[in-house]
Amino acid sequence: MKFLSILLCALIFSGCSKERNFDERELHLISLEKFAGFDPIQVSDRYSGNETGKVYEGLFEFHPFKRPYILVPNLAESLPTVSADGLVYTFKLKKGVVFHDSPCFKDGKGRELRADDVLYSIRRLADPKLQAKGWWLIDDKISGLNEWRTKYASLDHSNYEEAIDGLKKIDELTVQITLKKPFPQFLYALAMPYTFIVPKEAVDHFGKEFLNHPVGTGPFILEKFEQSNEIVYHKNPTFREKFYPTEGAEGDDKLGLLADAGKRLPLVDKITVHIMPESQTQWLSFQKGKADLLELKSMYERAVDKSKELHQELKSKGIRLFMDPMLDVTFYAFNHENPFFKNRKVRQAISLAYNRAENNKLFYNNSALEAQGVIPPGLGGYRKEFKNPYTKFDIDQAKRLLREAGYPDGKGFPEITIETRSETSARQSIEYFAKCMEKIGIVVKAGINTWPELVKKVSTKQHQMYTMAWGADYPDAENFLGLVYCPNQSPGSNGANYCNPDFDALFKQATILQDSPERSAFYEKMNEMVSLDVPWVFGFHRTEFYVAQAWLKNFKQMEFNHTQFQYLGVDLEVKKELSKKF
Amino acid sequence: MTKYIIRRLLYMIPVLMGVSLIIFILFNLVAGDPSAVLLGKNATARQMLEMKEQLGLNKSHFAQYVDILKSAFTFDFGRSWATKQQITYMIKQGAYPSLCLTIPAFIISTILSLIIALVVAFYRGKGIDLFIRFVCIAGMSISALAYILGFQYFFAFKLGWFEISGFEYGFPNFVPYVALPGIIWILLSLGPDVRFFRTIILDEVYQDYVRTARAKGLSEMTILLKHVLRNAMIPIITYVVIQIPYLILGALLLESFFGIPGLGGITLNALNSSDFPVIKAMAILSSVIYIIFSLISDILYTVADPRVKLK
Amino acid sequence: MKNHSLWRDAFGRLFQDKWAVASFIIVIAYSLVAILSAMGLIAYDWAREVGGSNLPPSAEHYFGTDIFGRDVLSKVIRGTQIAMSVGLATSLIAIPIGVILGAFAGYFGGWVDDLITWLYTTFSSIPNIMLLISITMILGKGLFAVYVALGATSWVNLCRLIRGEVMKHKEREYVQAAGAIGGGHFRKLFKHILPNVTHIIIINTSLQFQIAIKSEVILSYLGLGVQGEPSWGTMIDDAKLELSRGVWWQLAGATLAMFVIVLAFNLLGDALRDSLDPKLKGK
Amino acid sequence: MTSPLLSVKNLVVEFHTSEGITRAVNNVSFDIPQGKTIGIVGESGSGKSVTSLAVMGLLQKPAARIPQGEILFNNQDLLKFNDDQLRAVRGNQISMIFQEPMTSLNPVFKVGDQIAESLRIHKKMTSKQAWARAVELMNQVGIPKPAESAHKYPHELSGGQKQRVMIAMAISCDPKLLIADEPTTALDVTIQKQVLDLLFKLQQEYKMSMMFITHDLGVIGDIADDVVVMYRSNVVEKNKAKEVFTTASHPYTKGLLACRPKLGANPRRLLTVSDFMTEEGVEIPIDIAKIQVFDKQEEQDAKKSEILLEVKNLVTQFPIKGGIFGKTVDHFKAVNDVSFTLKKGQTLGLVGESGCGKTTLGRSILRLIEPASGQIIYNGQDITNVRAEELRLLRRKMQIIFQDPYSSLNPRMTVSEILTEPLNIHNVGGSKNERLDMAKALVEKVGLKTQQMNRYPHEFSGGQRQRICIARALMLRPEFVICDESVSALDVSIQAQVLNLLLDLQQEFGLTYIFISHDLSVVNFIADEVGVMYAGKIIEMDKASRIYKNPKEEYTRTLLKAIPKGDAKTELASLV
Repeated sequence: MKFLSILLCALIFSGCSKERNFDERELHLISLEKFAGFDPIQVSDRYSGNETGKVYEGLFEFHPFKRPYILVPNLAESLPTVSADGLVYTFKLKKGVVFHDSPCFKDGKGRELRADDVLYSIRRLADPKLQAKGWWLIDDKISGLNEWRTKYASLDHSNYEEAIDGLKKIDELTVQITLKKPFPQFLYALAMPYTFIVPKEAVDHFGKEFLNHPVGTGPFILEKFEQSNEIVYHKNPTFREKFYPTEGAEGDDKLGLLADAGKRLPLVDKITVHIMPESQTQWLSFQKGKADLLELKSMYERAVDKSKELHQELKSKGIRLFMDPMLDVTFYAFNHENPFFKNRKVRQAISLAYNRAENNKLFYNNSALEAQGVIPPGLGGYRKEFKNPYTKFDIDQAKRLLREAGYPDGKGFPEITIETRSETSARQSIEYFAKCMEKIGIVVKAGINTWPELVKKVSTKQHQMYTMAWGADYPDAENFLGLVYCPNQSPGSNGANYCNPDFDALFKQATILQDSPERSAFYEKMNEMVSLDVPWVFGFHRTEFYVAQAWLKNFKQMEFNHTQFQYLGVDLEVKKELSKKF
Repeated sequence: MTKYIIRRLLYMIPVLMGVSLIIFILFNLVAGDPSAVLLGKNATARQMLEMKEQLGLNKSHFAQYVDILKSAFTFDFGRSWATKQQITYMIKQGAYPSLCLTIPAFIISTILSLIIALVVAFYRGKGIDLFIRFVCIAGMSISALAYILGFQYFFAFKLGWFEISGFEYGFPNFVPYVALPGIIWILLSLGPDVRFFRTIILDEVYQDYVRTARAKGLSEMTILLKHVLRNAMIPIITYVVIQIPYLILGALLLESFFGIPGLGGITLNALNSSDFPVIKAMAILSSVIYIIFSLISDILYTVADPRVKLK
Repeated sequence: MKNHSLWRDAFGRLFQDKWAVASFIIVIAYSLVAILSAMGLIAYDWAREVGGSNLPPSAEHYFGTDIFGRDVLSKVIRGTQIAMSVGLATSLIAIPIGVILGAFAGYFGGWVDDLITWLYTTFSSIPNIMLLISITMILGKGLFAVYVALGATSWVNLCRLIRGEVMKHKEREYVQAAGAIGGGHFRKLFKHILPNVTHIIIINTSLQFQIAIKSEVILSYLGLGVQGEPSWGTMIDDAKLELSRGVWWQLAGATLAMFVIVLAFNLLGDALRDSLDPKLKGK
Repeated sequence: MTSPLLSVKNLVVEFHTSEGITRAVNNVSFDIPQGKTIGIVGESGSGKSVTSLAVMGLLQKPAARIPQGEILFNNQDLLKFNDDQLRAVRGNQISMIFQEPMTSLNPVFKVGDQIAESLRIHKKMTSKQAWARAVELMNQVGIPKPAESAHKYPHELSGGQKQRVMIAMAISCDPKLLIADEPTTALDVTIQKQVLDLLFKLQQEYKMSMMFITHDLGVIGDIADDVVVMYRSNVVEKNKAKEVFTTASHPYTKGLLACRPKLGANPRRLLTVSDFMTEEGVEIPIDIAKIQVFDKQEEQDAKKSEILLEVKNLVTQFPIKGGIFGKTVDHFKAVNDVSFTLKKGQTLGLVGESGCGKTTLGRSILRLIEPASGQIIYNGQDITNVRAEELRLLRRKMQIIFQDPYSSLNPRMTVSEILTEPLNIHNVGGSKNERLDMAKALVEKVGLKTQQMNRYPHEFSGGQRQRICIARALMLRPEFVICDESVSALDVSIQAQVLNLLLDLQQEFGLTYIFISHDLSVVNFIADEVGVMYAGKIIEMDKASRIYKNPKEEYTRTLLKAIPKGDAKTELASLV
């Protein structure tokens, strides 16, 4: 009896979950992964980008509503002027942009943004002492920068004062950057978190703790940072005059996305980001109304029924479902250095034996698009009509090809291990892949790895096959085609170690072209050419799902969404009303 | 006594050397490449080489081991590779939530188990004894995962009695967050605790001095609560104190499911991302705590048992 | 003529305990299932597609089917094989190490004891999970790695117990008597002392067995467990995602199977302790 | 008229176990009059302790049941009392002292508290009053510095002091009846004597009745008024103490009386119960004169023989550790400069109290413990430093029989395994069967049945086990055997049998013994020469008869005085 009464006491004592506050315009978000800290040059994944983007800003940003993605100036006054040879970029900065107030500045007041800050931030990206995750982006691109980096790689301190050809200050608000060779994606690079602008004072003042004390120009100021619990921001009171856009993509008007047009940003006073890596907790929290928005990674079945409609129960709470194709591709890559995979027929046979339709049903609720090639839809270079003859499901042909390759019914073919990450879904999808391969007599096993292990195996070419999803860094097919470009082979991003001289030649030509129908045609040709050679077993272009509470305003799915949060709003009336239902 | 304490504290030196050695051997063999984590998916080959150099992974094995030893004795672990944070800061940050979860749960489960064990010992061999023991053992036989998934869904979500996930610093703010994982902790530890305490108490119940106490005319209750319990406390104290290091290190699964930012989660993340400095720090920290608490347990032993003198 | 060895008496007492007998039968039943499965007599076709994806339990498939349309019952049976093999292999690794080191430390004392005590203090001061994870990573995961990792971490406790008990027995007169008739260390230790501490090994094993089974589930859940075979841990791991689709039977099947055997081992362990431990005799 | 204080009538106690029902007490009746002492005598398992526990209401339920009988205390039937009523009597009007003072006190409470506890419950004293009274009681039972000692924990007291604390606890509430269950058995003879004196004195002072339970009639003789002899659950004799000692009627009683070695006489062998009655309890007519007195001394002196063992200046020490690194800072000399010689075929007796170093000496001679210095010369060979291999060979010649027949046999081996093991080790006997035959021969010689050889030690009684130990020691046909307190743990009746056996074997195999004991009467009986040990040294050594007749050292005299006379109380009565 004592036992029961004590248990009861414990329950009553703790049975008071927290009450919600309906007066503050506060956004509750969930981050699916932990975040290492606010140093833009180290921010390589989307979740880190989302946090960094609340505090820092870059010269450009992607328009929050217009699709396909277009760049609009953010800290830059306008789009740059580019020299005729495409090598010299001149940027004008906005006037009156100030950094957050911070003790790192002389009187604690945030100072104005200057041209030096831009150059300083780019140099930081190249600083060999910092080993930025984003170095690849400008590696061998800016005139004189690589030399500077190499020079200081073996010295104790990098000298930021030393002049670099490619990085020039014209006046306090004008910057000129000179490239070594044409790099049409350069402007995209300036919209990515890597190139967000940081003030030198903050870096010097906080030293290694800089990553916990961000000082940016962005719409929010960091208030609290608990790495594995929550991150809290409040509105930046000195944020420059920036207004909600007045135009969007077609139909955005009807969706009410432009209702706040012309309002001063940001729209909310506070953002709390809850760090929740476990999917069950994410989903339960959202359902309780504790979060306004949730990316449904593996939990979308909970929200969606077979017809991809939101469950009635959720609908009645006003919850809305968003889905949008992602700019990504999943694949099972062969290691082309493995002699068995040098035989194209083997690759084709394996690809043909893989039942994508069934896999789509089992794992993606039929929401994904079967990949025909490397490039996902939504990027120039993707051709809807293109069907790869080797991505259909045809066991007979697969068997025939395998026989022709010299392995009738898989005889003589070794057991294949596919390396993957240790997540449940990853393991299951290899189980499924193995099941498919069984039909043509090839034995497949899963190799489960932590992320570092997987990277190590692939970068040291210790793998037979591996599986991965590649998401776009910027909206340009070059980012995908590079995955099968020979010079990128391990430890580069071409983990398949695929080499095709014809393709490489085209790649070199195409990637120096500015975005144009001509370049898209080039890309199409390359994509289709490489696809027929089956460098990977192509998987899917996945769909991304979000659920949002009724009171969340202005949400539109966005691939590169680091700056999105200033546009989001909360309808407190609706929230108060609906909260009774939770 | 002082000499004994000093000797035991000095014993930490060889143990720490051993721990460093094991950790060093294990993690030098582990397949993960930290430079990959540190540099992201687009890292260049050259960057990886530079990174190895900077991390000191190119040094000789012996030099690397010496580095580990140094940090073991200076408690300067540097920064995490994965989170970039100061490790001592991470530990400080993580210890609080872990302790908020584990200490109340531990105290409640220990006291509860002791009470149950006394009841069970009092009614030894009778129906109620069998029933309670069965319930406790059944409780610990269910997978922790099943508890977590089920309880989180039912109590936190359906009934809304607890927070689903997260943590807030400061009392009593953290209570709704740690209550449910705490209850699961209690359910899981009740079984082994009750079982152990019962065995210990029954060992004592059949001792001669209990017969003497009966011959004096003491009631069974007095005998159990005074004479038996006092003697049983000796092994129980050891058992309880030696568990404390594990409290500090947190509860891995509970923390990660309930979003409690404790040391358990830090350890797991570090292992998953080959975050060697953190792994090293946690291993060294845990062995220091372990030795200190086994020393404390020895000292408490002498307090509880007048027969034992530390030499 | 009836001769009562202590073992016989102990097992005699054991078999008067209904719970112990029931637990013992369950353990035997699980072992049989595991052996039959290992011999390929049952559940050999667990990987076969027997019906649609995620069918709920029915008369045809008692535990329903999984995402690939495989029979969950077959997977549970196959998982039983894995679980029992993990328990067995762990014991086979941990017992010799623990017993030999513990016996040597307790018997010889001196520097041997110092060394072995140091070794297990070192091992037990590192969190188990850290050792488990790192060893499985080094050995490249899979069943073998799980065996070794669990074996390498579970000898410590046994070693400590055996050491203490051997120290106690070393002073007993029967051991001195063995010395007096000219028995060497080897004989004293292995012929005289060890048979008298065997009950500790048996009790410890029955409890270690269930800990190994539980640990395998946790390891599998962390993605470090068995690969390419259905273990209970991977089934529960799967269930985490499937629950959202209302697919509860895989979780239920694996949890139930695990619950029953863990419970049986726990009860059996208690009963063994009650009947084998000479200290508790006659209670 | 005075009715007896306690009257046990037709008491039957049964134990219900899984193996069936055993009757531990069968129809037992006796009275304890006010102020008198009743001795209850019998060997282990005779039901005497069970009877006392039944009186206290301390039998383990539900296994123990009392289907019949009455226990009238002050004319009230204790068996009809409920738990609360019983508790009010226990410790208050009836109290009890147990055999094992070492374990009967709660190790974690101060002795003062433990005495005060009864006072607080039964006499409703405050803690302070109770403590003061406890100190007073401790003074009364003769504990030195009672005020300080009350603050001590049991382990800080010696065995005798512990038993005094138990007595203080028992008499704290002025009980009408004190039950003493073998209160002196676990103590050395000298301490035993003191405790007996104390009990007798207190009984007189407090005018208590006492129920004194023992296996040794000799002990009881000093203090009991009446004696009840129990044998196999039954009362076989009930009489005034004087009568029992002079004109015992039951053969079992006669046997008990005869089996105790007496200092005065020097019989060749001791009488045992089996000389008086058969296994079935039928009396054997006996001619006492035929067996009784035989002076063995002369007989053995006649065989002049050479020296078998010579010990010179032997020192054995144990390190005392200290300092931070546990270095040895000092040594405790358990055996300190001991020298003696022993001739072939003779028996050397070593007497002394626990802790005097006699056991260590015995083991050092066999090198089971390594001596620190000195010499051991065996058969002309200096074995002090011989190597392990040679030592192993020597083990064939030198054997030891331990004190505790329970712990000196490996419980997991059968008798035949135990007995053939020495043969296996030394490769004696060609085949397994041959070895088994050798074991069988010896088994018969030590008085066991060969059919019992497949059994395990726990299936034998204490005396039988000691016979197994003896057989094991003799398997290798040694020349020299050390008997280390080999009969101390046995009931007197059994002790006599084992002593006889040892003598018989000595004659048959020409053995040389070192016989270690704390009991001078036993040593006197078996030994040719006696060494008295005190604090690691042999302080006196002489022919057994001479030591007895003419002790030189004061300590030896104390030892001699402590031996129970085995007569009705005479001397003590006059003491009070």
